[in-house]
Amino acid sequence: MPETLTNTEVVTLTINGQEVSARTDETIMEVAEEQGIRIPALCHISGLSDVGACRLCVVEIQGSPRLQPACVTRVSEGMTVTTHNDRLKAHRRTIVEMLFAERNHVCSVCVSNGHCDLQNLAVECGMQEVTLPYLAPSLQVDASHKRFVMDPNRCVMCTRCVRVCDEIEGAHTWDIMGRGVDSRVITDLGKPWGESDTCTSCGKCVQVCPTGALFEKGVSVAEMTKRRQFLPYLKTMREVQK
Amino acid sequence: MNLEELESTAAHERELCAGQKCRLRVCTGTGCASAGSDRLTQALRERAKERGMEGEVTVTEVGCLGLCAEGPLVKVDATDTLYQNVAPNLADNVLDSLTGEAAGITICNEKQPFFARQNRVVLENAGHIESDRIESYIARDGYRALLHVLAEMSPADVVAAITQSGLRGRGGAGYPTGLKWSTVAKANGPRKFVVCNGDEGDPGAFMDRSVMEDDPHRVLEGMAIAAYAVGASHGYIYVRAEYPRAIKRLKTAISRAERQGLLGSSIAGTSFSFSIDLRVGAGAFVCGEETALIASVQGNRGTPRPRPPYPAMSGLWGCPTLINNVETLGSIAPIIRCGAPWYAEIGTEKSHGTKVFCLTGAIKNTGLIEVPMGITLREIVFDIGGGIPNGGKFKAVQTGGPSGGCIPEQYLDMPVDYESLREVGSIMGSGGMIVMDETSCMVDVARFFMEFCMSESCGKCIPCRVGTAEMYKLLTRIATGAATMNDLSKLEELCSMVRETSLCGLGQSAPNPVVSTLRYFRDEYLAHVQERVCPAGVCPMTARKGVATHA
Amino acid sequence: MRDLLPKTAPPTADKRWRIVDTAMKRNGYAPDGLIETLHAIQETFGYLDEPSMRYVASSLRVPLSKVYGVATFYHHFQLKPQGEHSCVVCLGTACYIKGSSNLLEAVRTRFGIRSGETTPNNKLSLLTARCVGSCSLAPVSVLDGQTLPHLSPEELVEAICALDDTEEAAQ
Amino acid sequence: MSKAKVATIWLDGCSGCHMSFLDLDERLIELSEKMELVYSPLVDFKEFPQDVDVTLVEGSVSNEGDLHKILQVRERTRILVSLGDCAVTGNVPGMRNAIGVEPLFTRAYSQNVTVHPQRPRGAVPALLETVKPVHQVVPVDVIVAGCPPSASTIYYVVSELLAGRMPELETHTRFGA
Repeated sequence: MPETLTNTEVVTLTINGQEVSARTDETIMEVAEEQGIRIPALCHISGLSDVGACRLCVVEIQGSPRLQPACVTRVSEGMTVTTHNDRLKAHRRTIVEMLFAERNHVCSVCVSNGHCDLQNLAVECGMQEVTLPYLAPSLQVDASHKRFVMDPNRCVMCTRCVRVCDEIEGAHTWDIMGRGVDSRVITDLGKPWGESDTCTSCGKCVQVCPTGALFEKGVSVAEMTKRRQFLPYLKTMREVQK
Repeated sequence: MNLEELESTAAHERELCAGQKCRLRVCTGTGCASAGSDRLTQALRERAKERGMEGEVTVTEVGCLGLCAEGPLVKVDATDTLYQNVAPNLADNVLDSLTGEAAGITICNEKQPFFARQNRVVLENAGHIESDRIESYIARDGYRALLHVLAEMSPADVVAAITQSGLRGRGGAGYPTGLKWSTVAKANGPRKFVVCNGDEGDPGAFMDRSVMEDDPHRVLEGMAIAAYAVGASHGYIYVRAEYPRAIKRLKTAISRAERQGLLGSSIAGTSFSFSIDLRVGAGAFVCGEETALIASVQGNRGTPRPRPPYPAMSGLWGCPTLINNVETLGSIAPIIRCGAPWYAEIGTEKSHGTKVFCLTGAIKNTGLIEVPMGITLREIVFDIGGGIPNGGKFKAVQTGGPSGGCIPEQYLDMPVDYESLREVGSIMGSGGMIVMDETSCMVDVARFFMEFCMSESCGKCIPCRVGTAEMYKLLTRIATGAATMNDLSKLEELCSMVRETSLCGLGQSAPNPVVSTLRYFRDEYLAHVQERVCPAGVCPMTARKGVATHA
Repeated sequence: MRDLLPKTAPPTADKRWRIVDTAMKRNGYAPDGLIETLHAIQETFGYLDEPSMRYVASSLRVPLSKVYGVATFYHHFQLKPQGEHSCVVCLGTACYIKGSSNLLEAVRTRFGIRSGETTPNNKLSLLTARCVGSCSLAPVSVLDGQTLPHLSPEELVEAICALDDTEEAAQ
Repeated sequence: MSKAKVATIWLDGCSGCHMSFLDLDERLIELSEKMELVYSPLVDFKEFPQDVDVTLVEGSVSNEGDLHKILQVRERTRILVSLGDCAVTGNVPGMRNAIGVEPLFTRAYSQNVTVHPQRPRGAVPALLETVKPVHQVVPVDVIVAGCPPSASTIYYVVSELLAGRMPELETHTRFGA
């Protein structure tokens, strides 16, 4: 979003039947959070830019024919938002299901088992079984980096790693290659991570990764926990500087 | 160039044409070019020279004459005759016909409905002008609208005229053009841009290609008028790399127009300046989506972003940006020249003007047609198109490409306009119209489009990235006889889910071909699933019998 | 400002790099000229290899991963050298319903290559297009830039064989 | 009141779910007052009986034998329970799906074998092209995720079913843990 939205005003809107006031530079997601309403999300992580890609946070806005992602939609006067109902629940459930069908997620042998955003989302969205055909792509684990491992089988293409590397670390080692269901996260020219000229080994990508796709070497099943404290800290610091 | 100079150029060019004793116009549109019209032109010139007719006969290469099915086409102005199927070895026969009887070549009946039922506005110059010569365009009132606008109209007048004409976006969704222009005109920004979307990616459609190749100046003029109306000083034309000839001709056209002072700084001596850059796409259908197009013009991966903010408020480099497709911009000059009321007269109550369609598939007269909105599908298919060849039976007509749907026989008498098409589950789209007979299997057609959407999905949002792949997998099960009724209901579930949750238009409309075929040809799906039979005999039905797959 | 930064030298002494440099210069060495520059490289050298992508990245000051991301996003860009001859089979709707998949199959049977592949002797590359805009001539293929209309599988194979030496490609 | 007929079967899995079932310990005695175990790898019955009320299925459908079994079991069971991640998702056995049967055989029986490399034939059921969760082969009534599901989860599921209620597990179980 351009920084031209400086004239913020306070507006009143309705979320799930409850009237709340908020500033026009806030997103539906932020306002809902303040109200203690949790909207499921995957690509959204506080402290990084939002891309509105995972579609888990889509909400109904009265008068709008389309569902809108709560993470990038700003509030406006008189808006009436529904964040949870049967239709949204069904959609969210299918989205999580799609992720499980897309790659080879085997929770029981995953380093992030028990500490995984995707696993938690499955519980939160009531996704108990995958009814869609598994796509079962053949994907190679990249363990060439001296400290970290990248397992594309667990990747959900949320691009958190790409954004943290670009926006916070400033290295832009990660990006996306290919397109559609064949797209993958890559480092530099799609070469093994360990050969990267640009990676600073800062590990931020590993910490923001929602699943066991990026993890530290030496951890075993269920041992990888992510430390994300630095993101809210950086976000606050930036706001102070502004 | 001011109006006076423009008129003198036009007069000079018309004189030049009138001075030519015998003008042969050879169609070099895609269809005819592939059928050998380039070699025909060469042969005509060589033979004319050898026969000493050099001074009398002028062979000019022009854009699409329309009836691609019968190419190469040659129009002889002196005798007002159109010849069809003129193979290069028939050059002598054409030259013979100038002095005597036409023997050995077939005259194309220009009174037939294919020509008579059309109403050419955007394509008015195709087949008449030489696209590489700006004079040729000027002689047919080219750039007159631009100079008129600059001299007589305020930007607000122009927006008002376009609004009054009722023109709607010809790229697909049919958003009112005047409304879009006025939004950009009102938007605040340090700079504004006009972008011409020439990323015609629908498989089975080549209207924009034809306009860009045959009449490139029309697009430039439309862009300049748009820029004046919204207050932009720079524009981009985004053309797909698959159209090398369009790229070449647009490049030539831009430099010619700049040299004549019809583009660049201080156009026609006014304070209005407008320059155009060409950007070549690189093979991504999704770049037809506005925000993806913007990303691509800026040198990025062509992935869309959520809207709002709309490009009209925040587009290229965050500036207000007007994006219109080729055909929309191609309609601007005639609207200004002939007046908005004239244009608004054509068509139906909500869909005004004409629409170019690319008529292909199981139909006799394949080719490019321009018809008034509101014409019925039956008129297009059976009168203009000449019906199904080889005694075949009409089954469906597919409009709107991968975002559209298949329309069955029962709706043939429906008027072709934005609303009616939407009502029956299809869309106008960019104008592809593919006729299918009984030899086409609707499951196979749906699977074809899903494969297209799957491989053209950018991969950013989950519903489109995974949903298209899953739907394709389910359709493949159906097409190979491996599906259960469960798969069919799963497919329907996915259709509505992907439609409702996808980020951009590609995903939101990807289920359309499946939904429309399920709606009108459900029995074909059932035959595949329950009886393991493909009624049209297209699908392979290779699955192992007796293996139960429940989900 | 950009002009003050040190310029990177082209990967090789090949004079043709000037064409690429011109393309970058035309866009003022701005990062948004990336796609145009990649076009220039592909037109000049036939495909995009690693040294050329590195060169573009450092000249335009675009991250390496972004260059690779863009190069692989667009189907037009090739990261491997192409064969001497190219055969593009159109898979547009009009071509598809008139049997263009049989054309692909015929080329695969005869020359042993699938879409995106090149014969081991580098004679022939097989590609597919989403629509070459010649729908009225369906099914079509583009052989070395020439559009062949109303093709049967046999005619296509014959046309390919008629190109010099591709016969060996089948062996 | 007659006891409910309960069966358990073991398809492609590690038997961990059955171990977890045994972890019910003394609660098994309590359950056995309401149910009779009519077929299970834990007891010695050869033929899967008709009219079973509840069958707990461990493991995924991996080979022709599994396929044959699950079709028969479904036919003879009123309430079919997918027990554990292998049955629910394919889990570890499903990891071969990304590889394909042929390369898998080559790796397992040729490349990794130094003495007398040979393919198994005949004696064991042929592998299916892909490993499938049970519900992708036959309809399943209750899904119990977990690797393995805890003893108390199994206790809850079985006792609810014996009481004539459908267990509500939506937010109680998860894959993996």
